[in-house]
Amino acid sequence: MRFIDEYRDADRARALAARIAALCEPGRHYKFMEVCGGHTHTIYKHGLEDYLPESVQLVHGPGCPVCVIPMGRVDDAIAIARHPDVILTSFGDMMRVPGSHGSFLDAKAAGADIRMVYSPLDALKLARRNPDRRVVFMAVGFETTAPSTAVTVLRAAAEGVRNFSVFCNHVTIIPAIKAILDSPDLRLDGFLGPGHVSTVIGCRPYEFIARDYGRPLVVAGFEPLDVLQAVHMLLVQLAEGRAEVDNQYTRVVPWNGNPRALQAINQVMELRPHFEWRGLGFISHSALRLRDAYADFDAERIFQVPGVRVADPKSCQCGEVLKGVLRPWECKVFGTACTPENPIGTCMVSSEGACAAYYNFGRFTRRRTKEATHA
Amino acid sequence: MRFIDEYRDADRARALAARIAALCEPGRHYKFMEVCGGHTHTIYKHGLEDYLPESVQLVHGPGCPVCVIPMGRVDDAIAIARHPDVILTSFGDMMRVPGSHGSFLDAKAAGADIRMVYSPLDALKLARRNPDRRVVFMAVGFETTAPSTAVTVLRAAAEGVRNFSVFCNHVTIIPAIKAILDSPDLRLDGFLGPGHVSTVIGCRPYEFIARDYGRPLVVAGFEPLDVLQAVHMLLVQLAEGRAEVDNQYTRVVPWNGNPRALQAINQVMELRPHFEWRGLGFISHSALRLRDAYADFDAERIFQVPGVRVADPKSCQCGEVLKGVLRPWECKVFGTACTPENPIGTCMVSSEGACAAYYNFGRFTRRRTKEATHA
Amino acid sequence: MCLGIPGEIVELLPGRADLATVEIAGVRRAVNIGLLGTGGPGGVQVGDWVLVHVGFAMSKIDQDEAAATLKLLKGMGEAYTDELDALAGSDIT
Amino acid sequence: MCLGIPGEIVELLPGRADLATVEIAGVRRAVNIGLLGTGGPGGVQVGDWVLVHVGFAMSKIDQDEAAATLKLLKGMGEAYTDELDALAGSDIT
Amino acid sequence: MITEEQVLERIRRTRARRPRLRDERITLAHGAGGKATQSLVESLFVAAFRNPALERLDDGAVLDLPAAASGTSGPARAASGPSGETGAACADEMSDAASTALGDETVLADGTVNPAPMSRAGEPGSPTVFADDPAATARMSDAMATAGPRLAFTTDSYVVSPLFFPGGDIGDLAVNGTVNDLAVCGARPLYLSAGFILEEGFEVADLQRIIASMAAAAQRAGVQIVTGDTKVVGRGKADGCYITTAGVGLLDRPITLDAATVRPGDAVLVSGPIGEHGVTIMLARGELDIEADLTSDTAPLNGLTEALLNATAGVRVLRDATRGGVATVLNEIAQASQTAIVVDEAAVPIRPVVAGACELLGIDPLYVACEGRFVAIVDGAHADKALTVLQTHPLGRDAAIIGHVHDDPPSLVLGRTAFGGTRVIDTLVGDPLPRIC
Amino acid sequence: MITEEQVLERIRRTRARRPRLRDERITLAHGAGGKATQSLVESLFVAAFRNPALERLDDGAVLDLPAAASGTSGPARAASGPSGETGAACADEMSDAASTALGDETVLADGTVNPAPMSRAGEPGSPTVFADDPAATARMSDAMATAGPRLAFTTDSYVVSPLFFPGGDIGDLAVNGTVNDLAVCGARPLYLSAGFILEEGFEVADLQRIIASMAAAAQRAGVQIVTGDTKVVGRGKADGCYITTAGVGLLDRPITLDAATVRPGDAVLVSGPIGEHGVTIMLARGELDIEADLTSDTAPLNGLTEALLNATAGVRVLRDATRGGVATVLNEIAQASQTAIVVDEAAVPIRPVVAGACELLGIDPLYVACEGRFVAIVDGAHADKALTVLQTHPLGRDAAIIGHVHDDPPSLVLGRTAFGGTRVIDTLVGDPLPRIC
Ligand code: SF4
Ligand code: SF4
Ligand SMILES: [Mg+2]
Ligand SMILES: [Mg+2]
Ligand SMILES: [Mg+2]
Ligand SMILES: [Mg+2]
Ligand SMILES: [Mg+2]
Ligand SMILES: [Mg+2]
Ligand SMILES: [Mg+2]
Ligand SMILES: [Mg+2]
Ligand SMILES: [Mg+2]
Ligand SMILES: [Mg+2]
Repeated sequence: MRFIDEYRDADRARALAARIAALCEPGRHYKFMEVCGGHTHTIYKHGLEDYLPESVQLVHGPGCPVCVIPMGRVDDAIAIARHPDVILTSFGDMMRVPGSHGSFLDAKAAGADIRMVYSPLDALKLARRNPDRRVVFMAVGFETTAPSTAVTVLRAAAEGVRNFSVFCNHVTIIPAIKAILDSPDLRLDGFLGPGHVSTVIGCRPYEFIARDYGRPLVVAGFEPLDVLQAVHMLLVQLAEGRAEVDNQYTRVVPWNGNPRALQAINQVMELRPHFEWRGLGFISHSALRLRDAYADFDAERIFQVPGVRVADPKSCQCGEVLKGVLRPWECKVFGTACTPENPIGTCMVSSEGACAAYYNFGRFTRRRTKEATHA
Repeated sequence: MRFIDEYRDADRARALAARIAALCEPGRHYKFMEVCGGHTHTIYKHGLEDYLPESVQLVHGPGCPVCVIPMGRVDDAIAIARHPDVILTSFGDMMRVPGSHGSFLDAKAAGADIRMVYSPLDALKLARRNPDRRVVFMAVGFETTAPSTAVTVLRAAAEGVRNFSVFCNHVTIIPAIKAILDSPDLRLDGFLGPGHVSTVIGCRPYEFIARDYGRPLVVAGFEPLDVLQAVHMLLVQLAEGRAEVDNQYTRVVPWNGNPRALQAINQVMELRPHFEWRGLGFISHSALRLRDAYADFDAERIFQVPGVRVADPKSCQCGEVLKGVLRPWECKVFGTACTPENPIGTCMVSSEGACAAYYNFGRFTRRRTKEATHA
Repeated sequence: MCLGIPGEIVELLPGRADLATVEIAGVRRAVNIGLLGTGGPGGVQVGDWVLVHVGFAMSKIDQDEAAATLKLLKGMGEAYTDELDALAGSDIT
Repeated sequence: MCLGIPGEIVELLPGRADLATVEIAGVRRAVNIGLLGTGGPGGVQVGDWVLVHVGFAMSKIDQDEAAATLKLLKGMGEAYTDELDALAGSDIT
Repeated sequence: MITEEQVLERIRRTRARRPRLRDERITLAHGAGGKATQSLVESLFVAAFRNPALERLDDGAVLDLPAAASGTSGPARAASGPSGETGAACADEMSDAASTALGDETVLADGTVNPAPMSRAGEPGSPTVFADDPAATARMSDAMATAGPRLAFTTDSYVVSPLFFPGGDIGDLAVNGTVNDLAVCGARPLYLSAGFILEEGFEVADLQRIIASMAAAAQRAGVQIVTGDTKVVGRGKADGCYITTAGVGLLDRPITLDAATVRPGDAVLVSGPIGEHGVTIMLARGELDIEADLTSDTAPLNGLTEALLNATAGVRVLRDATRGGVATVLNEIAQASQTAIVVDEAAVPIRPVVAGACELLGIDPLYVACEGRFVAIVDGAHADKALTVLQTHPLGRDAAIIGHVHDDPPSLVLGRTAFGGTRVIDTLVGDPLPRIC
Repeated sequence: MITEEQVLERIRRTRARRPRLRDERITLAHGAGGKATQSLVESLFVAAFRNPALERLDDGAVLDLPAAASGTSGPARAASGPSGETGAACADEMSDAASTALGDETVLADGTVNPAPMSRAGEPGSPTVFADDPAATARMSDAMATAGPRLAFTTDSYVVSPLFFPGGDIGDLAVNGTVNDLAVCGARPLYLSAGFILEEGFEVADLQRIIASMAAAAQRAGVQIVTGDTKVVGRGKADGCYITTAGVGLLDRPITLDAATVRPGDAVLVSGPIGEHGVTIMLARGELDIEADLTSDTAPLNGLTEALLNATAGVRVLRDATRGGVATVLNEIAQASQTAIVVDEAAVPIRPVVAGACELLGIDPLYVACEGRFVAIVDGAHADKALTVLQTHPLGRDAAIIGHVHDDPPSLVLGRTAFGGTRVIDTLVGDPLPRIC
């Protein structure tokens, strides 16, 4: 596939790997956080760590939109779905995320009408086709996804579709990165910036990271060569003593992002004063809600969701994993009590969640798998 | 079973048969009409004709409530059932009665929600349990059944059940008998009166038959000995030159009927100016409808049924069979194009219909079956 | 449709004046007895037999009349047997 | 969730300014292009490649930049091969 | 003017025609086991799949396997596609089939798809012989000396509602029903498969109960459930749980159970009181508000059929009287054998409570399903012996001779009523009943 | 602090435990063919029905029948109830089972219910021998000279939505799927049963189309549909039409297909491009508004397996890659054989349009169902021969060697990615897909 296969080439990967190895100072350990779960997925799916020297460690960040949804919001969504006339729609990733009394899949089995959609526009279409039902779209995602929700609400408003609403859980990436940077227990040497979020917000919003925290950030694409190249670019900056925002993913990410997308978000949504992130607690100005002008499309107001805060399970260490403090396998329940088939934490659900990605794809160390496959 | 088994005793039947045979004048042919389909059913189900001499012929009358429903009313009921929020309820017998575009069973297969009930009270219960649906009871039947519909409407009114209504097709037996008596093409020697209708109306309403038409009528029970005895009683009257109303079924039928039942009918229903009977055409004052006071429970008004008159299929001779002019097997399509599995006419549907009863149970002549079973 | 079947009233349902449990060969159903009532000559009580039609008791079964009908039928049967015997005893056959 | 995939615009849907058909390896879907538009520098037309996310075109793929990145990577590979050759040609191994 | 006799002849001819399906849509009647089911099966299934085993429309198919040990390890003729002739139902075409299985021909419809079908299995081989078996009758060696083993193979889907009912549940029903279809073929049931279609949201505890019932029923019947499958469909796309079982049994006795062999003078037996299962289900639904002390008759009949077949060689045919009841089974037999079956209605064992419920609801117990009763047609000379054997067995205690076979009127079932009259007892039309199996 | 190695060991132990069912209700995941299905099957079905044939959880059960012609016509041990041992899956316990079938013991669990089980069938008899077959290998005569025929028996329920899709419909799926389960047992499919569950209102014309497909598929596969059943459920209690087929096949070649025999050095083959069926179904639903020129791969594989088994004795095990896809099949094999299977992802044949749809939807083609592809594990020395044979057959034109078997890490499947990295390929979790079969 064009713009995909070229960036999965093993020969180029080997060359880049040699460059990377050459750039690493002996004895020095490098810790880079890939902010975005998409990168985490790529890293394990393609076995990318096989190309990295032991001294380069990729740390998984909070950029998995499903992983950061707190239990209370899942419970709220299920409470909405329990209305007999409601069809709750959501992306497939959400279906198995545990709430305090089970996931969407469990609620569906218990009688709620919950359906997967590929696009928020499909939810709107469902509303048009079922005029006697109320269709609620469970909106999750960072700035990549928020514009599509915003455009859908605008469409619904323009068409006067009265039985469509959005349960808005969109979050913003910058406050999360800032929370990580401010956390005392983590030392990072640089960031892989989220490629697709950046198509919307561009590269400028990251500048504070270089400026205020002295850390380089390279916006990276999602094919394995993209990630390797971005690592290389980070190492070059470090080698040269620089800390700047750079863009590896120039074919997709314009430096200034997508002004129409930003405008759509801004028209329909506003920042919440604060929002709870799973494992990270409340972060101010870190999430979006619908503006008063679109109150008719705001499921949160229509259904008066209870909004109860639910404590995470005691054994859950997702917060530490999301902050990059713990590596997935260091969580006490990883792979035993918490598995993709019976997840305790959110990170074990989405294929972008660090625990799921590591469990599903990466569960064997580089050394062991190298023995097995290169023998 | 008490009050049943005693009246199915073969020894007593033989004795009665001998008496009946003895009463028949040689060379004379006796033609009695059993007005009620229940009798028709009994006659064939128990092989009662085996006990009757060839000279006594039982002619089937119009007293099968399902058989007399015209196609247009079936179509109307299906039109009601097509409303997505309607549950149409009806007795099992109605399910296969052909309308002009299929039966209830076909409409159900095509998506209508049509359910069998044992009692109109069960339909009311269904309405209580499904407050978001409109439950319509397809009421059919003679005076035996009309009181139960009336009581059910009174209950619904008393309880304020707003989503229950009745599509009233109740008919009255006397005008039908009168239509038979007035029809030029039939010579009858007497009538077996409908036992269960008479529990409600009593025996007096038949007196005009004896008085004005000079024909005896004996109200008869539904066990085979009841019918045989009633035949005997008719023959005795004829032998003695009498034409009176007599009651064989004294254990169940009071001479004056059931005043509470009559009162219930009268409170809720009134006579229609005229009503179409399948095969018999319009007969005035032959059917009941809800009074204005109960308009809220009248499906005919709520749903504004089209009320189109539909001509019977050309091949259908149900009218002749209902009037006793044709014996079932004399209909051109009997047993070939018209069978219980693919009925053309209504008489082939209900187990009280003359054609169905004859086809299902009586299809072989007395002589042939006697050869087969007594050999 | 006009199907009626005799059943015995085994219980008047407490708190529901118009409902009774009727038993037919071991089969029980709640039946509406409002068309008969529980007082007066037509009224029913436990032990009475009634004719049940579409969930309603339509008529109280008069057990004396039932017995009388059966007796009459029996009488005919015996008379018939007597006649047969007489016939058999004659010289004609 | 942040899954985006490159596809080629093969048709602008007539009468729907914000809809286009995008093809990815023979797979076609209608995609909302309202966030890019059809005019101006960011606007798209048939033959353009876009990044598709949850049914929306989020970004036009800059084919020159893509080529440049690949060229850079290729250069690194060749340089790497040269180095390897050089290494192989040296006496050290 | 046409006479009644002429009309009857016209009807006879109409009935003799293969039933034609005229419906545009499936209705509940098509699943009730009566005339609508027959027309569906004959017009669609038999017409399309056409092969001798299927065309018999018996409880199960009787199949000849190639004699594996003989070395002629090619597929039976069955493998030659739908036009093959090996399959024969309930053994009637056994000798044909046996010689086919012995033949060297290994016709494969599509040589490209199935090349060299037997190149490794070794050929030729010596036909198996019965030399060491002096006790074998001539008929037996005819049938068995030359053939591979005969199997009975059957399937039924179970969609009963409610899933749990007095005396059983869908689980033991699904085991017993398939065991019984094998048993009435004269086979020894050995192995069952079970396919589950579960509705999203179905309670695992209920599934566990059902499975425990199946295990217990399998143990009771002496069969093993050796393979299975599970599918889950969305909410509202099923009714909790449907189960389809298939069964394989071994026909290791040299007998021929075939409705076509029934002849005048034979006796008609039922193995126990009828209609209990169907009435139990009807009442268990609760919709009729009728209560009665009644349990389903579901039971495995292979022990009882074994006992009967061991005791007498006079058994012509066995049928379990499920959907459509005894009446429908008897009609199938009368039609297959062109005989008249006359039922003495007073002799039909029916529990009073079943009779009472049927009176109340206006249905005829002869049409009500049993799940643990069979009808046996037995040579009149063996009838008393057969009855005694059945009555000795716990599941046949109330067995009875309920009628006899006559020659006229052909293909009809007549009832001699308790009242002393005579009536026709036709195949079930429509469906007075809820889903019973 | 715990090391990564220790964690992996902990996970290995957790995974080695029998999966436990924790759910209170059935969800769609239980029908998806992945881990939830496994835990349901193992916790409920296997636990309750327990017998060796079932416990293998193979595509079909392999069963030893008593050698009918030998005169020891008692039931196989299977008839002794769930504790019997005759059933063995895919032949691995064949010799055990064979001697059991030969033994004179005819243990019946319940003597009362099954009295005198063999009194008429004649005993004793001479065991069948292979005397005339000089070509038979020693292994072969071991296996076959002493036993009755071996059968494969399998079932699947089909609930695919939509019923009609590009390249097929539920009808040919139901035939091919069961034919394939028999074929991958190494059996020659002979007979099928078909149980229909129809929704009230289903169009007869659609049913007719489905039945015509079944007939055509049966003809193509050379099998006969010999018995069937039809149930109708009320509107809203099904989704038009569900079909459950069961199949009986003959195992007449003396081979042992068993996942447990897979060993390091073996090669992993697939018979064609993967994922076409699953993606076709997903798109056919129309909900995704995605269009692609793609048809289901549904096909009968018995011709292809015959060709392969005739050509080489090196086949260890065959599996059709249906629900759960190639990934799940490989995991089952890795676990049964305690080996590591390493897949060369670049070698896996995938049509571009399938790859494109999977990228767009974010799913992995290795988990997408095929209905006309199998995975074969073949002795490394025979791999090229096997590949050539497959590629010669029209249904195997695009067959490929996609990986090899290693010894470490045991019970795991690893992917060597096209990119040159390595990843774990675990069993399917959850269900990204609509009902596909
Ligand atoms: S293993 Fe489970 S609980 Fe632990 S961090 Fe990962 S997802 Fe959270
Ligand atoms: S045979 Fe059919 S059409 Fe003719 S009178 Fe009877 S019911 Fe009517
Ligand atoms: Mg059967
Ligand atoms: Mg069957
Ligand atoms: Mg059956
Ligand atoms: Mg399966
Ligand atoms: Mg349900
Ligand atoms: Mg399989
Ligand atoms: Mg299977
Ligand atoms: Mg399968
Ligand atoms: Mg069946
Ligand atoms: Mg439907």
